[in-house]
Amino acid sequence: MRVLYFAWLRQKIGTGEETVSPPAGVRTVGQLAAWLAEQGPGYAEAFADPALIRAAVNQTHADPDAAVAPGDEVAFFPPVTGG
Amino acid sequence: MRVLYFAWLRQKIGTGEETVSPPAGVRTVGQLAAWLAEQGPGYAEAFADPALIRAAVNQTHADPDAAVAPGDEVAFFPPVTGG
Amino acid sequence: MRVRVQREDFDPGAEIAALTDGRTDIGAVVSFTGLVRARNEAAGVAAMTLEHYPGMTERELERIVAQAEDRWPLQGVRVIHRYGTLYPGDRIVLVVTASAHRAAAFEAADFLMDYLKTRAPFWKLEDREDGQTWVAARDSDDTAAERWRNTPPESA
Amino acid sequence: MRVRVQREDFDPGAEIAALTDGRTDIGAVVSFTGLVRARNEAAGVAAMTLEHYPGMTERELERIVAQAEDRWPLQGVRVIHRYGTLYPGDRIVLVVTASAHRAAAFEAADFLMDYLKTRAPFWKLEDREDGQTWVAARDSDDTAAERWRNTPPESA
Repeated sequence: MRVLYFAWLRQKIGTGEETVSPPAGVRTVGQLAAWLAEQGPGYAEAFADPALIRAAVNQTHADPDAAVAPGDEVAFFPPVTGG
Repeated sequence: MRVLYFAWLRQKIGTGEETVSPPAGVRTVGQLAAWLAEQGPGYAEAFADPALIRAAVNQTHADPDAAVAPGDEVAFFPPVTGG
Repeated sequence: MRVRVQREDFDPGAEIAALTDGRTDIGAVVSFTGLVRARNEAAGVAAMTLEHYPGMTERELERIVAQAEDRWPLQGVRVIHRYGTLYPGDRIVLVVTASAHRAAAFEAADFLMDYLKTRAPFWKLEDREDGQTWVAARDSDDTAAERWRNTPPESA
Repeated sequence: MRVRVQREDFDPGAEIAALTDGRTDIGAVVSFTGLVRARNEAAGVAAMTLEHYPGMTERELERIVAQAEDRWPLQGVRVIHRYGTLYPGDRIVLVVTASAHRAAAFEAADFLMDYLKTRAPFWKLEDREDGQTWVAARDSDDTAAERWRNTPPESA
């Protein structure tokens, strides 16, 4: 599973992109975020406040209960501030 | 008193501008329109339906009961259609 | 000059640039360009002649701009309206508004167009398939202008 | 291409002209240009870096444009959003909408900006007097986008 991070999530985690293999029990965006939060202090800090985090699955906005599967591209980022 | 006509009022009356000297009893825009309507068949036709006519006194939109006086510039025209 | 009434064409991009070039306090610029359409209602339009009331036109446009400036915090405004004979595809009118924030720029441009349509002394004579026709004022224009009567401006 | 995501500057006048030149069915064109302001909240802004999500950005902008085209009868749309480092006075974003009538052009441009602000994956990092700061999303942007949720489009 390919995971992307943007803005301050990228800065806190220290990379913008990585390939991960979460355990089989990780089936939603929210479960993936919770599992990632355990992967190190930068991850813990990045995912500390779920209210500040948005996600996309395969380049489409996704809720925490959206499904994730091997082969998906999942992105985590703060609320967008373009325009 | 200078009177201006625009659009189809100008066409029906046959002139865009004239100087008139209405009797002393003509003190409002509405009274002026009624008096002008009596000045010939083109005038009668132009002023036949007061609901279709708008006016300005000294280049400011004016209601039928707005005052007019010698020396004023009074204009009659259909509802505007710019933009 | 923030208000111009002219026969000549205008350049929307140049007017937008004139309001913003060298400025660092403007966050939002909205432009509205009105053009002559080849069809109006059921009939084809070959040309259109815009008559106006020289003197009053400029004064009325200035009044409308001043009202917009009272209602919204604007950092720049341009209103240009053409008169004379125009053909399908020709530009008729331009409104440009600049503000720190986008809501003010959008609302002020919308307001200016609504008021211009119902207050500025212009009259359109269309050369159509069915003859020359003075364009009738649209009730929807009055209704659009009415929207602003009792609405306080949104916060900047 | 109706949607572009690029580092380079753009020319609002050229984009407006590209939508209207040679057309006689367009009556109204609205453009919105967003610019970098030198002050944001209390702090001075020396520069700003726009990060985005390549791939998703284009898809999301196309989705937003498709929604606008479903809601309003549009005869042309352009959305351009820059990324990379920008300075006060620089253009960031352009939306242009063309329609037969002005209400559709205004509403669609307003809608596109509201949705773009809340859906397009861009993030602003400001170089300010008080350090580098990721711009926080504004509740007012979500509120603005909410306006469109349950509002049917006005008649064309």
